[in-house]
Amino acid sequence: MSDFAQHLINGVAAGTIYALVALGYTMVYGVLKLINFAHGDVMMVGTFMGYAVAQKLGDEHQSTLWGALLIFLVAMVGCAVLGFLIERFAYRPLRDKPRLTALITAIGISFTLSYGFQLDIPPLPGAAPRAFPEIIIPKEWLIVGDRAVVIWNWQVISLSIAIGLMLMLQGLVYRTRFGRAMRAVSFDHRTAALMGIPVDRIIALTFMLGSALAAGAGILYAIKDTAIQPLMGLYVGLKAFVAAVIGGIGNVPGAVVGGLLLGLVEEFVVGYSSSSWRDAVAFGFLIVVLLVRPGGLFGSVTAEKV
Amino acid sequence: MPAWLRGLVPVLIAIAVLAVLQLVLGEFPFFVYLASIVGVNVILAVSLNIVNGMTGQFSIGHAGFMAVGAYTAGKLSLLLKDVAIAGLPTMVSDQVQFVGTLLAGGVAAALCGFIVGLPSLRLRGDYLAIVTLGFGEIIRVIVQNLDMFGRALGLSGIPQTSSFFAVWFCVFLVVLVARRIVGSTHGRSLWAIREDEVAAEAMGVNTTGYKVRAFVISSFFAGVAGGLFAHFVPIINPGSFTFVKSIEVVVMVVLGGLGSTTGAIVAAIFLTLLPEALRTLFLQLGGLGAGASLAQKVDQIRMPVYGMLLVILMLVRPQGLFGTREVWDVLPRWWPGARKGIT
Amino acid sequence: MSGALLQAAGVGIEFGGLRALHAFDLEIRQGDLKGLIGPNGAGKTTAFNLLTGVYVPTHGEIRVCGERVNGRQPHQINHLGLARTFQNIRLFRALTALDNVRVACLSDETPLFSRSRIDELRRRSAGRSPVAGAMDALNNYVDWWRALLLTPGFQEEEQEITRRAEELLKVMGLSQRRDEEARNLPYGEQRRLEIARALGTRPRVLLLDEPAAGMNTREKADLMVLIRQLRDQFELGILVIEHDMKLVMGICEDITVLDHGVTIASGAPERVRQDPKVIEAYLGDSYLAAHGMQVPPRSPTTETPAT
Amino acid sequence: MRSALAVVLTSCALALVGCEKKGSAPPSSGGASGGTAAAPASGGTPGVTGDTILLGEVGSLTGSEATFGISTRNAIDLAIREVNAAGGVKGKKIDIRVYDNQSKPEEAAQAANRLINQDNVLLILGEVASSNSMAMAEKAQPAKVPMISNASTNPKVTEIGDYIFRVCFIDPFQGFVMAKFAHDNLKVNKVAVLRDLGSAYSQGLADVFERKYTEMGGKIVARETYTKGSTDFRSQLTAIKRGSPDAIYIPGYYNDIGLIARQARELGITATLMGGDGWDSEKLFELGGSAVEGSYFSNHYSPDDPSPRVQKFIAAYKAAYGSVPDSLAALGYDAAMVAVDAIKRAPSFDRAAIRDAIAQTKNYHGVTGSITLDEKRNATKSAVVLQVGKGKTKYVDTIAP
Repeated sequence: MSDFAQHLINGVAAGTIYALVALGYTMVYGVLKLINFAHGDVMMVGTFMGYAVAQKLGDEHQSTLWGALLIFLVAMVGCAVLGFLIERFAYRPLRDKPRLTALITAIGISFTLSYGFQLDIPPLPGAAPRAFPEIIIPKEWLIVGDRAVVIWNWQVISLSIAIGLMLMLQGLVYRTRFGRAMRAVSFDHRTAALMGIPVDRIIALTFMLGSALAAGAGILYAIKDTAIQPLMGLYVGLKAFVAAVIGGIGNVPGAVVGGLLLGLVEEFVVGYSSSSWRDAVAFGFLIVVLLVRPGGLFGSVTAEKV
Repeated sequence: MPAWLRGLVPVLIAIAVLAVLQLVLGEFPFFVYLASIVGVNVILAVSLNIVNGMTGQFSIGHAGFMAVGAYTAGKLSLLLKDVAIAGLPTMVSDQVQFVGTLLAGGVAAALCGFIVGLPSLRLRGDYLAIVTLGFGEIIRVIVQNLDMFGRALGLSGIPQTSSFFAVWFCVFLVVLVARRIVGSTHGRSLWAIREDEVAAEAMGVNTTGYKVRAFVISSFFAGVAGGLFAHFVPIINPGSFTFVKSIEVVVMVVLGGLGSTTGAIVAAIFLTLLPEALRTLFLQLGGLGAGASLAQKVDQIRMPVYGMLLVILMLVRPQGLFGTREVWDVLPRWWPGARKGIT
Repeated sequence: MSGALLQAAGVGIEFGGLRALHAFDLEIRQGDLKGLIGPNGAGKTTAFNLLTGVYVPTHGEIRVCGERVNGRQPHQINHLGLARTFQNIRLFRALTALDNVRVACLSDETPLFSRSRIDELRRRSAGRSPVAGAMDALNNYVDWWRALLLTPGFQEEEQEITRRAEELLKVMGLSQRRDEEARNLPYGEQRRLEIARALGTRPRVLLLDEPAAGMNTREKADLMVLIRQLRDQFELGILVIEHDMKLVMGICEDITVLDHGVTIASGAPERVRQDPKVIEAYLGDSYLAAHGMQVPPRSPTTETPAT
Repeated sequence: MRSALAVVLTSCALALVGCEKKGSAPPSSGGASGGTAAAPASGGTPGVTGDTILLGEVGSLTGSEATFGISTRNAIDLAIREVNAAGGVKGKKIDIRVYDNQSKPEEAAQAANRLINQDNVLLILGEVASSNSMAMAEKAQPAKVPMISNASTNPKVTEIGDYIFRVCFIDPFQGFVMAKFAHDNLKVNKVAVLRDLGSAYSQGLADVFERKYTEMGGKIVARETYTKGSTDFRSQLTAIKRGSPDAIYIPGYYNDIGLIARQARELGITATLMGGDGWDSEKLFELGGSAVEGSYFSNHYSPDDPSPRVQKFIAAYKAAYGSVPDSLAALGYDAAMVAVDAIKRAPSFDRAAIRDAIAQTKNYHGVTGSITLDEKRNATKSAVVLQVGKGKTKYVDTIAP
């Protein structure tokens, strides 16, 4: 029983990260209908920014609340800028071109970032993994029995942040002018432009927001799994994308639910079956979900009007 | 020329030309290796183009089909390694077995293509894409878990029976098939599906059937490519068939121009040789300056440079090198100009 | 019963509780030229989609050439002899005019097993015959092989298809547009190309969804003549959805009027035109009041095309 | 538009022409360099031009195994610089050409092919991953080019042919070492095994360990796997925890071990952790922190080894690259040195002669111990078991084959 509870906690913790990264995927997909393959790599860059700030702060400052906030802030702003640049120079010129071309530039950006960061030419970090500083000093938040089940403070913090962000995003998308503009652009950006919506600005802002989210997710990820390296974005990005699709890509709560579900499914496969089939089951789960609900759990397939 | 011969003439010409090339090139093993890897990528790109370019379905799991073919053919070859067909010289017997394993690999992959093609009846666009991707990953995990496929180490010691001739004859076949499909009712039906599925269906095109068949043909050739690959590397392991490989093939197709067979060929050749060309370039640069040590450092830079080049190429030519045209379509007779994306 | 090429009896469909079409009856025989009218959202296009298999009816029965087609795929229904055009033109935009028609000109050759034999098997087992399926699949694969090997038979067939497509273009007056991409054609020609394409499938019944939408008066007049001519030349039964009353009244011998999914009138144009229910539904009370009229005008041109 | 097309086409052509030119005009010496199966022609000295000897190396400089390739390359570079500083070999300087294989066998085969047929190297060094080494060996063996793998531990690698060597011990031995250590020294009875599904090295060690340990009477209470690239091992560890093992054997690489150790402690697992030479890296302390302290792993050498050879290497490596060399670096260094030693001893620069000289390597004192190549071209040497301490490792035991 206790290990069931522990698996549940692990699954939620892993799912939280998937969910956070998936949120960024979903937002960008929402407005651009683009699978932003570079999203995971933007996340990676964010963690390295956070890492650099933490190094600058030194041991005594990085674990304070202000230190942690500064790390988050710098990483998020840095990634927002990076996201802006990527959108401006790699995606915007291709907006009215076939969607696949933007996908290819996304892949190009992804390669450039991940392999570029593997170079050991300063200031690039090189291929070796780095230990991410403990900017949240790990403390047991809840201990059951003789350490049979442990919940850590950072797990609680991550989950709260993920849910908080989801609610904020949901509010942003459905309650604000910006959100309305976003939805309009998502529906049809040409018509939106005719209605006086500054489409370029909305897309750029969405992109920056998504990238900042990725950076935040990246830092939380680094806090959870303590090591960062240039290829980390590839793997997490792929899983997060799967999570976003399970939830129904383009759908904010769907991304969170998809992320948590994927985390839990993976966790319980490992816990009660064989860990070697984990990835197969993750993708199998995805396929089954799509076969039952072709638009993902929360998405709806818009029937084509004939 | 009698009509019945018209279909066979290109095959005869190709056999003759390739046989001569084979004799000449035997002296340059590195060139042959490079040509083989280029050939495999051309087969992958041209076959994927049948699904992604012509039919407008978006598959990014081609490496999975390639893996199925590679493992099937590789495993069969290993099993048959010490067996020779009675009454034939060893060389001939080896080649017969090689062709047999290639076919088996292709058929196994085609079977998988059929299975993956089925969900395409229900799914569209990005959703189909992720399912094909998932399929590729599942294949990899299965291989990693099975002892008979050598798990992480993969299969090794596969006889190196592949040759320049074998690879490029398969290239020729896949191109021939792609071209002849385009020029037939079937090709037009595939284009129609890409353009408008509902209308195609209303005009009597069995869209589901065609989509599945496109998948089957495409994955058959991916399997053959995998089989060839297994016979000249000659090590295969799961690391060679990750989704990054699938992506590379998609990049070739898009770069060449969706739907353009010759575009896919040129893009595949270009993208395969690019890293090697960069290597040569950097070696030359290194030779000028700080000696070979710079070249060593610089070999690492190839991958990021490759990524940058992708971005730049797409920005310069978003419709791909040839759009949907073929090289010889000087006049914009068939679908030139910008395309609408996948839907 | 016999002789009806297309027959709908009590057909209805609901979308999540919304009754889009209810108890729809229709019968089309060879040589018929019928009209289907009604205000926006009356269910005309829904009726078309039901007849052609895009939607599966929740009630009633549809027969094409005597065969029940409920739940069949659109392409199967098309093979039985039912072809259509679309309200919002759905050409294969990037294909040339010729290729648009050639797509529809599927081969009539039967490489291994004759199609009629397969259909016969299907009919006997109510559409579920594995043998027929296997024969069909084999046919298809043999067909692919013929294309790949460029067999003489295949080459002849391709020539025949091209010849037929060119002929249809000529009938529709599009010969000079042969190699033009569909999306570059003017609106009226796109409409005509759609008809040519539909004819490529060798239909026995042709369903035209607002063929005159967006055309000017002259083009409309030409179209009226053309539709009649097509009916006679290809021995078709035709069903037209149209907003333009003049066109409908001018060419149709029998009209069905839909409103909110319900058939409110049907019969000869004269009778339908004077049916008060039709006048009310189609033009609205206010319209009548505003114009102080008892009878609908001859050509209500204020009608906006449906989206 | 047209110009972009032209650029693409010409660069394609360039790449091809570049290859052809090189292939058709090999250096004056190697007329037979093109032939796959041909031994160097009489009097031909491939890889030797004027006053330089050209060696080749293939490594994973990018991709998932980049860190291993890079430290190997660094160490080989270091070795060659030292040799050249000391006057080179037989009056000639050594030059090395390193190609990246992106951690993929087909790229490894391609790079090896290029080294053999285009660059005409004397011999080839590398790789770490066994599947990459095997892909290279498949090209080197038919061309009769000697190849020394520094760290491929799968037995199959050298079975490919008589030109393929290695300077490390093989999986069966290393697995046996830890099984013996767990049973005899730690005296634990219940062990869990956590292996990397995507690594042949990890699979090989884990297989042997499980077999040997069970033969010795121990019990394997849990078998779990992880995949290279993942960073969350909590699910596997929670499953392992259920079996309450005394020790966990994790034959993986240090970049995963640090995380696994931390997460194990986080979940309240107190079992001793054990591993193989893949653990050896300064990074382990950084990534694992206090969580890895007290764990044991088998290795090729101990940095504590007071012998000047070892200390000199460590100091030189540190000076050059700013970090303590990991075991892959040490093996890379030894591989290069064994090659140089063989070139010195060989009567000529003939590849066959070099091969024979390598095969006769006996009691060569390298950083990773005394290297003797047996008739299967594998190094037979003893392994050491190290304990992880605070920021350094402590020598515990030596286990002989």
